[in-house]
Amino acid sequence: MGATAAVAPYSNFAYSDSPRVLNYLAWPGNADPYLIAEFEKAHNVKVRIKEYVGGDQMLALLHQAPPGSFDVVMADAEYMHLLKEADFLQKLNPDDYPLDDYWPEFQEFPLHWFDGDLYSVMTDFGYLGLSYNTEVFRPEEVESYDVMLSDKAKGKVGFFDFYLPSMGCVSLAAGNKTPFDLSLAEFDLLSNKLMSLRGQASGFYTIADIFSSFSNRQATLIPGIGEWITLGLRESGVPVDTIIPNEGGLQWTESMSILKSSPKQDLARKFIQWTTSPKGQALMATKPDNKKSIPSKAGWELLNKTMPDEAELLRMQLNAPNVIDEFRTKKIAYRQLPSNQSIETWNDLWTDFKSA
Amino acid sequence: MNAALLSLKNISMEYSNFIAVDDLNLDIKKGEFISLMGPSGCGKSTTLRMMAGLDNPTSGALYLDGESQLEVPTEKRGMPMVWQNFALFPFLNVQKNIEFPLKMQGVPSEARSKKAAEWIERMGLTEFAKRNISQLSGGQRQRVALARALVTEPRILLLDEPLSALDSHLRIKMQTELVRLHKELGITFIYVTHSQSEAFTMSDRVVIMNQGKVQQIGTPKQIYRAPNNAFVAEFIGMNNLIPGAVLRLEDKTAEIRTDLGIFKARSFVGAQKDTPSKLVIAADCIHLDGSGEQKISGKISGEEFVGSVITLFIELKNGQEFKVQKQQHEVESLNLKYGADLTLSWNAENAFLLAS
Amino acid sequence: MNNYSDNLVLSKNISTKPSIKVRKGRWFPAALALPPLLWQFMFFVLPMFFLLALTFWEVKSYKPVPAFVMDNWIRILGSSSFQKALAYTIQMSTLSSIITIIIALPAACILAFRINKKHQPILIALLVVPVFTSYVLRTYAWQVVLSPQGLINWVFSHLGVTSIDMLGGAFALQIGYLTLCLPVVVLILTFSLLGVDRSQLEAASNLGCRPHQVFWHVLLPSIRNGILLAVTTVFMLTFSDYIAPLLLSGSNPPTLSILIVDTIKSGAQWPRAAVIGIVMMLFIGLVLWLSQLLSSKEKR
Amino acid sequence: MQARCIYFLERLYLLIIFGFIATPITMIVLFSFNKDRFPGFPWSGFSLRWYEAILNEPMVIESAINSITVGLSTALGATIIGFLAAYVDYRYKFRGKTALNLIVAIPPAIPPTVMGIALLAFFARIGLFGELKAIAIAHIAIASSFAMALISLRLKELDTSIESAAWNLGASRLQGIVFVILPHCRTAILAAFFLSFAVSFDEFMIAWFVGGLNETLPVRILNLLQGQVSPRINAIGTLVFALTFSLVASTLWLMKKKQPTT
Repeated sequence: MGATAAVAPYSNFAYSDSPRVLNYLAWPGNADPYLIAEFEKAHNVKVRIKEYVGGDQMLALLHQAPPGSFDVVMADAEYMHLLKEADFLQKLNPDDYPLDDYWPEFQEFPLHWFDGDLYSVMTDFGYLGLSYNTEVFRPEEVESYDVMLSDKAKGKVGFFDFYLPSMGCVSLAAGNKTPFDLSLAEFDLLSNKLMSLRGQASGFYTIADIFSSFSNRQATLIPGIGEWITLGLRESGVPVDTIIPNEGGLQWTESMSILKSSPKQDLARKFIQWTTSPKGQALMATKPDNKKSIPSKAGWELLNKTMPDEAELLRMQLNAPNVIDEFRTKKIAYRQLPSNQSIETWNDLWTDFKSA
Repeated sequence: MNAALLSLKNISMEYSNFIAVDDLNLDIKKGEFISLMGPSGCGKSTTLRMMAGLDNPTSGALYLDGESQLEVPTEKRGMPMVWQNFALFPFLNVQKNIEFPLKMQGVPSEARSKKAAEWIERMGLTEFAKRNISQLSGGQRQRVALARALVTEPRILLLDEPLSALDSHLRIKMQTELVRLHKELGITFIYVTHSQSEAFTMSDRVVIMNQGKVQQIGTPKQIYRAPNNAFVAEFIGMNNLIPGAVLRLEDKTAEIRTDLGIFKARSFVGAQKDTPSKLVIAADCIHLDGSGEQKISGKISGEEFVGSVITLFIELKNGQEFKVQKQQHEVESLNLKYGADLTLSWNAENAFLLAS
Repeated sequence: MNNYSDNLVLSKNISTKPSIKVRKGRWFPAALALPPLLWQFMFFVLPMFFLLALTFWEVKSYKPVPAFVMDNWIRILGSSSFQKALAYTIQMSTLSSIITIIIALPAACILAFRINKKHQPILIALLVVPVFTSYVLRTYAWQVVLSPQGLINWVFSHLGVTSIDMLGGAFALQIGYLTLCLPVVVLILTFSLLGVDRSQLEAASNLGCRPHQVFWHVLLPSIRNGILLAVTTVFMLTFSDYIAPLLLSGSNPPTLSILIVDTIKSGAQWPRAAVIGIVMMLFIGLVLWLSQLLSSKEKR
Repeated sequence: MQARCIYFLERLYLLIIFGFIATPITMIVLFSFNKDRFPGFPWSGFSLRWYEAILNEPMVIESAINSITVGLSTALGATIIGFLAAYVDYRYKFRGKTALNLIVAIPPAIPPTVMGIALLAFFARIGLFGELKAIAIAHIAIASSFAMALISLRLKELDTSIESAAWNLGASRLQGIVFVILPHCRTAILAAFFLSFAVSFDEFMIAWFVGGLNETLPVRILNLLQGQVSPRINAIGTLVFALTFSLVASTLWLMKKKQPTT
């Protein structure tokens, strides 16, 4: 076969069931060499990522792939209970992970425990609010989500094409205090609010498109995203910022779990240990195009010691107002799955909104 | 079983909508030069292809030396063919073309090139041995095609209108060469042509075909002087036919009544009184000096020169056209003019009757 | 009568005549035909039937499971987002077919008739190359040109013209579709123009046709099949395209391809996506059938 | 004067058309050497950092190798399938021939999204999902159509009597193919090989659906485009353009090279 010549170098990369490969299901960019090079070198393994956008896609991938295809999954905390329900997750031993290094608020994160057993470890978190172009809007203009309906925002409101954060923020904007726990009437409020925004929309974007549409001013206002996008853009000189409007914001958290079917439990554990170690956490926080807040206090300390500039930018300084203070004071709701309606109902509304 | 080398028994070739060859019987003797002749579509090429095994008859049998051939695939029949368009392999040079059949037989390369070299020399192609086919003239291609077919020293050579792609002077030259080759090799040549002159000058025997049926088999002289039927008489061209009815019938002579008058002729087997018939007079048996015993008059309507032979077209009183073939010098001396009245005459022994 | 091809067609006749044995070796053509037949059956025909079957399946815990329910058909055909996407996609594809032909036809005429024969192959090659260079990237690159801070608006700002929004929406989508189709269509039309017998055009002029009459009454009718091929190609390509709506119009509003992928992304609704897929294929089939109907049957 | 004006307008029109076609490619190449992370005007300076970056990105390199593996397998498979289909079509008549021609010719007309879903669902059932093999198999089913078209075109130029002559001179059916048909079609076969490779190398939708963890280069590009903004994409793009350009150019050159005809 003519292909054999090409297969030879390919074998260096090994197949997915090779013990030297860790199969990792995560949001895009989480296998950036910046994050994993050291781990790969230390354990002489290769981390191979399958990227997904949105928790539903992640669920579908897990359900459809043959068991053993993935070793570690990184997902938003609210999806963990769906994974647990479907019996995908391996029970974890809390002693294996440096949870004591974490800020007290995150040591016993409720979405990770089921009947007193730990199934996931938080790796990073952030807030979702309203991101805006600072040359177009002044901070006082964007104190309420209502700015999205202003004339200035016409055709300039970008939407992250993932129903959960986007609809969560709109739900807050519609005045729902518990944005995901909605009565029928409250869901109607959300629906009406959403449809009223349709004419203002510039498009429905994947993550990269959010970066580019923000930087090329295709969109000047985007709800449902946060500093993890605007910080990186600001560093590159794009005039954008994120605010938590008066109606409130959302907190997202990302967590890692080991899949029950993984044949490489040991390696998977080591990978989570690396990611939650101070070094791993500091790297996680400072990744060039996706800045995140980290739950490990030890990580903060290391960050402040080694990269003080970054720590300031990320507002993760220990002796100054920081993101943990915001968590304590701001009206922040956890991002959750809809509790009274089915995911399908929300998804359908999102699809209707897009095509309206 | 007779001594025929190749024997066709009741061969038919039917397509869904017409019959290409209809119940054909033919015995070909060893070493003879036999031509299949007829108008296009008469089935002569199909017959040749069936001999070669390129087409399979729908019924009938084919014997070579008494052995049935129909189960033998074309490549095993050993009856190479010279094609109308030569069918030389354009991607091989002259020598490789000639070596091709030897290569198929598994002859080792040295023996192959030796054998090919002999034929290259014999055909006068020495300086072209390494040339591409596209660089050869028509005559050279013809010789390569012959060499390629003969290099395996077959017992039978099939030729499918091999001269029709050449211009006229080359055609006559090649005719001589073919006859010489046939004499030298002493093998059987089966030659398909629509050209009467080719068939009649080269062949020992000629087979006239029409609409899939054999019309006549015989030596050129037999066919020329005694056509079996009106089709043959008309097809071989230089005959004049006058339709009429048999008036009187004797042992050796007969009389026919036509609208041009009553004529005497040789009688024919199976003729009956008062039946429709045709009087046939060969064009070169007609005198212009009135010396023949049978006479008819007409006007000169046209003339045609081929070499030293001239054909005059004479319009008779009833509008029918008569052909008269003469040597040029004979005609010149008569000082003829278009439209001039002329008396044609012939002797009764040169006229004969054919059933309509 | 010169049936040069092998006589498989006659095998039926042969078998009815007991006196003749069929020549051995008929396994050979079968052996040749079998690999393409089997491969395309296994990996094209069968999956397509499977797709049809899939439309009747159910999704349970993000996984399609065999069933026989009409629910997917009812849900999709009745959903307003599907109807809107279908209408929008048809509208955009039709528009694109018209725009592409109008832009490509003059270019093809110039290429076929007005260009030095020496330069012709080079220009044609320049059209072929982009057809096979990453369409995803070529589409993505238009962002850089069309965005509010892109090339065009940058030039505008130097000319003192206020910037205009070009990205997002139908204009950008049509630019993307043109990127996809223009080279192909110019190629198709150029080749069909090159196939027109020049003496026909000369005869028309000779008989008193003015140039525009030659164009309308002789040239256009003689490349009718080429134009039909071009139109169906554009329709097919744009109707199925996922990239231009994703990268250039921000899925605003979604086309059928976007809808299919969304349907799978949200809740792994494979059966419903399959329904959309079947509908898409029906439409493409319809367009192919129509063009077959309209094409002139006479052979050149 | 008027003629010159028309001449000028024609050239201008062609220039605009070719300019339109060349614009995206130019942009990609231009910005692959740009210093800045976000593409914008004016250009911010020359840099090779994005090329260095992709050399250090194992997923890009791996996906490129995957693409080449899949591409070569596709090229080989599609050329064989396409050749056989073209030859059978050229040489034989039989019932069901139209059906065979159709199932080879149609796949490229099916929307890739739909084809992707159908194949994914099907492959998952027969246990082929998520393998490089699956991508190659699907690509062969599509690229055979192009391979068959190219080879058929060339076969049409071959006088049918040439192969008959070979049989008549003692060549078996197989020898006829090996010694007559293949030499006659060699450039078309090579062109079909390159073309199939190019088709596979540029296909992303089906590869995305059926590849699972195995990404080909276009899938990686699509994922990069959806996940991050990085001029690495431009650098990858420039390299991909260079490769496909040389592939297509050599195919065209091969097709153009005059072959002896009868």
